[in-house]
Amino acid sequence: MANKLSIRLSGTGGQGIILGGIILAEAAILDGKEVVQTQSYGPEARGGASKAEVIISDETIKYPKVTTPEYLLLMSQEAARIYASNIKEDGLIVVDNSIVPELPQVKAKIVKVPVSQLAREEIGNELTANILAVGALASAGNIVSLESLEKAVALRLPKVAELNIKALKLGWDWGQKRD
Amino acid sequence: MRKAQLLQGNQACAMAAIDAGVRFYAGYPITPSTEIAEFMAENLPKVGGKFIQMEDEIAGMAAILGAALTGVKAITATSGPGFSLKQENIGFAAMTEIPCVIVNVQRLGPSTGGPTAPAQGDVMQARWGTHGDHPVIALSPASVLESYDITVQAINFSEKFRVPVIVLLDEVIGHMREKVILPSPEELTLIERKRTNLPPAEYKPYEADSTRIPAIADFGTGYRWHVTGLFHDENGNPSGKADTIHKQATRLLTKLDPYLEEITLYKSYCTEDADYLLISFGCTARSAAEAVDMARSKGYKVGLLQLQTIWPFPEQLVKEFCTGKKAVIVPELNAGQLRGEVQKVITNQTLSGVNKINGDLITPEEIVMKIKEVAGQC
Amino acid sequence: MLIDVENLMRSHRLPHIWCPGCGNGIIMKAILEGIRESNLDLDKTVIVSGIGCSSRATGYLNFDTIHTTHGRAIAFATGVKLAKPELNVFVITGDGDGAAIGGNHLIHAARRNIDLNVILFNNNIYGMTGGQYSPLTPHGKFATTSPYGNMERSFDICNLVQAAGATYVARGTAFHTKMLIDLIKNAISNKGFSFVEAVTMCPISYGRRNKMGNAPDMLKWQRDNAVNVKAAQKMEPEKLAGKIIIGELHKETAPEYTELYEQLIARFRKGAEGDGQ
Amino acid sequence: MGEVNKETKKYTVEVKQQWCKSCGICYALCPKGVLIKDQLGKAVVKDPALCIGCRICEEHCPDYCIKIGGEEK
Repeated sequence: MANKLSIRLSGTGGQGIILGGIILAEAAILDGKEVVQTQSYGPEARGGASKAEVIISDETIKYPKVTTPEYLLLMSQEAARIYASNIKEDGLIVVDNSIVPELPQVKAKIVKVPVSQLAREEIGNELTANILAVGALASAGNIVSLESLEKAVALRLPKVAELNIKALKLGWDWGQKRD
Repeated sequence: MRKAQLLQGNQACAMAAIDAGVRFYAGYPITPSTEIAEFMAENLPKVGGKFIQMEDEIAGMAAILGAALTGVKAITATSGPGFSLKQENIGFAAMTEIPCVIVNVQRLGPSTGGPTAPAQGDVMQARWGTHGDHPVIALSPASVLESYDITVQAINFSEKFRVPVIVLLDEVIGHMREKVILPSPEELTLIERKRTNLPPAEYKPYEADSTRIPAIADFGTGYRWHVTGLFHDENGNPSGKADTIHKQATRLLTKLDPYLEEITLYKSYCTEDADYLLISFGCTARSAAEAVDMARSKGYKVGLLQLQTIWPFPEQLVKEFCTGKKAVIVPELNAGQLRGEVQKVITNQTLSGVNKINGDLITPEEIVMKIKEVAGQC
Repeated sequence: MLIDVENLMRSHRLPHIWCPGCGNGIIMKAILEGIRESNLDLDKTVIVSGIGCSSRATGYLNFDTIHTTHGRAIAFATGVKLAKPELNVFVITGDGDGAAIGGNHLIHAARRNIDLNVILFNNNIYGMTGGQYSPLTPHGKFATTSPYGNMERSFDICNLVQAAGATYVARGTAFHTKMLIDLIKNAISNKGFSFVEAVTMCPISYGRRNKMGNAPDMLKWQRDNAVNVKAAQKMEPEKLAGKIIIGELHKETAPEYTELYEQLIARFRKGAEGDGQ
Repeated sequence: MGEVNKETKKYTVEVKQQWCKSCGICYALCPKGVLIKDQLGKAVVKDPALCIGCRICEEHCPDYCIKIGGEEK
C-alpha cells in the first residue's frame, strides 16, 4: 500500500471542520492524488462533536473509512477526549492549544498551534480558524501542497478567498515550526 | 470527460439523472437521501425540468408516475421508511409498466432505525416490498463514480424495459465524497422508451411484440388510453378473466428474461486463481476488496465478485464464479439477505457470511478473519 | 348510445359496473357535459381517479385516464399537471378515497393552488367494499362498521378544502344536474385548484341500511333538502341542520403553482440568454 | 301513439332497455307518466305524446338509457 495517508479532523459543530476536510481533499485532487472524504452526520454534525476524515493515496482507495489515522486535528477539548488516543504511534497531532489546554499522553508527535487565537487576533475573524488549522496540519504533515490548498480555498470560498488564504498561509507557517 | 472533482455519492446520482435526461423529480426529504432532492430542487429548473416536494413519500412516488406518463423521465429518492411507504405505487408502476427510477439510500432498519447509520438491509424489500409477483430491477453502486454510472444505467433500463428500477445506494456511498472523473453528458449512451408509431385507432397500449415490451404513447398526444392497476387486457381495459390475467401476469414475469445478460452488471477482482470467493455489493464490497489485498499478502488466494445488479439476481453469473472455489463468503450489512440468494444457486461450496447490523461498517480485518477461519476448515 | 356525450365515453364498455340507482352515472355524465360545453381539447385532457366506486369512472371516459392507487389520484394528477401544464387535468374521487386515505393530498394540492379540477363523489359510504362508514358518513348513521350508529362526526369537506387554500369550491347534487354542470364548467374555467363536491347516492349500501328508500327516493331527498348557498346565507343556522348547501361556496384569485414554476424556468432561460451575449 | 295536441311541441322518447338496470328513477321522476315500468322494473314508454320535454328522466338516468328527441324550440 504505497503512500496512503489517513487524516481525521475533529472539533465542534459550527467550526467548519467538514469544510476543512473537503478543502483538504480537493487540494489532494489538485496534487493528482486519489481521495475519499467521509464525515459524521446527524445531530453530531449540528452541535457537539464534529468529525471529518480524509484518505489520500496514489492508488484507488478501497475501504473508505479511517480507523486509526496518521494525522489528527483536534479543535475542541471534547474532540481531544474522544479522539486523541486513537492515533498511529508515529502519527502527528495538530492541536488548537488556545482552546484545548489538556491532552492525554500519546506517543504521536504533537504540534501546538493557537489556531482560534491566531484567527481572531491575527486574521481578525475567528471563522477562518478551520482553514488556518488545515494549513497548519497540511504543512506539519507534508500532506498536500500549499499551492493546491490555495486553489481549493479559492474554489470553495470565492467570496472570502483573500482572508482565508491569509489564514491558510499563517497556519502553514506555524505548521513549519518545529519545537 | 469532465475535470477531476470531489463529489458526493448522492450528488453524483442526482447529476447522472439530469445528464441522462431526467426532467422531473418528486419526493419527500429523508436522511440519508436528502442531498439528492436538494440538488434536484436547485438544478432541474435550470434545464427546464420540474422539482416538487410532495406532502409525503407516497405522493412523491405517485407524482413521478403521473409525470412519466406524459413522456418525461422521472425519478424519486428516499430511504428505508420512505421506501416502505412507496411500495404500493412501485407495484402500480410494475403492473402498469411506467418507466421510473427510485433511489433508496439504505439506512439501518427496521423502522426509524438508524437514520445516519450505514446498512444494506433493503435487499429483499427491493425485490419483494410490494405485494404480488412482479418484475423489478435493482442496482447497487459501490463508489461515487458507480453512483453516477449506475444511475444512468437505471434510467436506461427503466426506459427500455418499462419497469421500476431501484438504485440501492447506501449511507456510506451516498454521503462520502470521492475523487471522480465523470463523463460529459454528450458521451453517455441514452435509451428512450419505445413510443408507438401506430395511429390512435389502431393502438393497443398493452400489446407486446416479440420484445415483450409494449410501445407507449405519451399522454396528451391523442391516444386517449387507460392506465389501471387492475389486471387488464391488451387494450388496457380491466379484466377479471383468468385467461386474461394469466396472459398479462406471464408476460410481466418473463419480460426481463431475454435481457438478463444485458441487465447483469458486476465487477470482479483477483478471482481467476482464487480458492476463496467473496461476493458483496455496495459499501461492503469496498471492505471486501481491501480484505482481498490483505488476505493475499498473507498468502490466501481470495477474489471478489462485486454485484452491481442485485435483482434480477444474477444466478448464472454467481454459479460461474463459484465454480471451482473451495468456499464462498458473503459480507453484507444485513443478517444474510444476499447470502440466501447465493445459497439457492451454489452446489457444493461451503457458504458463510460476514454480517453486521449495528450501524458500523464491516472492516476488512473482520473479513480477513472469516477467510482464515474458513480456510482452516477447508 | 343515447346521450350527447357519446364520443367522450368508451361506450363499448357500457353498461358500467355501478349498481342500479347509483348516482355516479349521473355525475359522470355531468362532468362530460361540463367538459363538452367548455370546449376543452379532448386530446389534451387527462382524468385521474383513485380506488372506490366513483374511481371506476376513468375506465369509461374516452381520454387519457389513470385509475391509480387508493387515495393517491391527486398526487398522480399533480405529477401529470406539473410535467405538462398545458394539459387539462381532472380528478375523480370519492368520500373515502378523497377525504380519508387521500385527505392529505387534497389539502396540499389545495394549498399549492395547482390547476386541477377535483370532483369528489360523496355517497356518504364506502360502496366498493360493501358499506363501511366514511369520514362523510353523518353521525348516527348505520354502516357495516358502525352497526350501532356512527359514533364519529363527519366533516364538511368543502370547508376543509377552502381553508386549505382552494380558489374554487362548490357543492352540487345528482338531482340538480344543470347546476352541477355549471359548477363543473366554472371549476374548469378557474385557473387554480378547483373542488366540486357532488352529492350522489348509494341506495344499496347506504340508503337501504339507513331507511332512505330507493334511488328515486334518495334523489327526491336531495331535491327537498338542498338549500342554495344564497338562500342559506339568510337562514338561521338551526334551520340548516341536516340540509345540503349547494352552489358556489368560495371563489378567489391566487397565483397558480405550475405557472409560478414556469416563471422560474423562464428566469433561468433568460439568464442563459443573457450569459450568451 | 296517442293523439298529439297541435298546440304543444312533439317529442320522441327512446329507451335502450339492454342498459336499463330497473332503478326506477325515470318513471318516478317523470311528471307526466310518459314512462312506466315493465314486469322486470325496466323503463318502457307508455305515451310519448304526453312528454313535455323536461328531460328530467334523461338527465337522471344513471345508465344513459333514455334519449328525448323531437322538435327543437
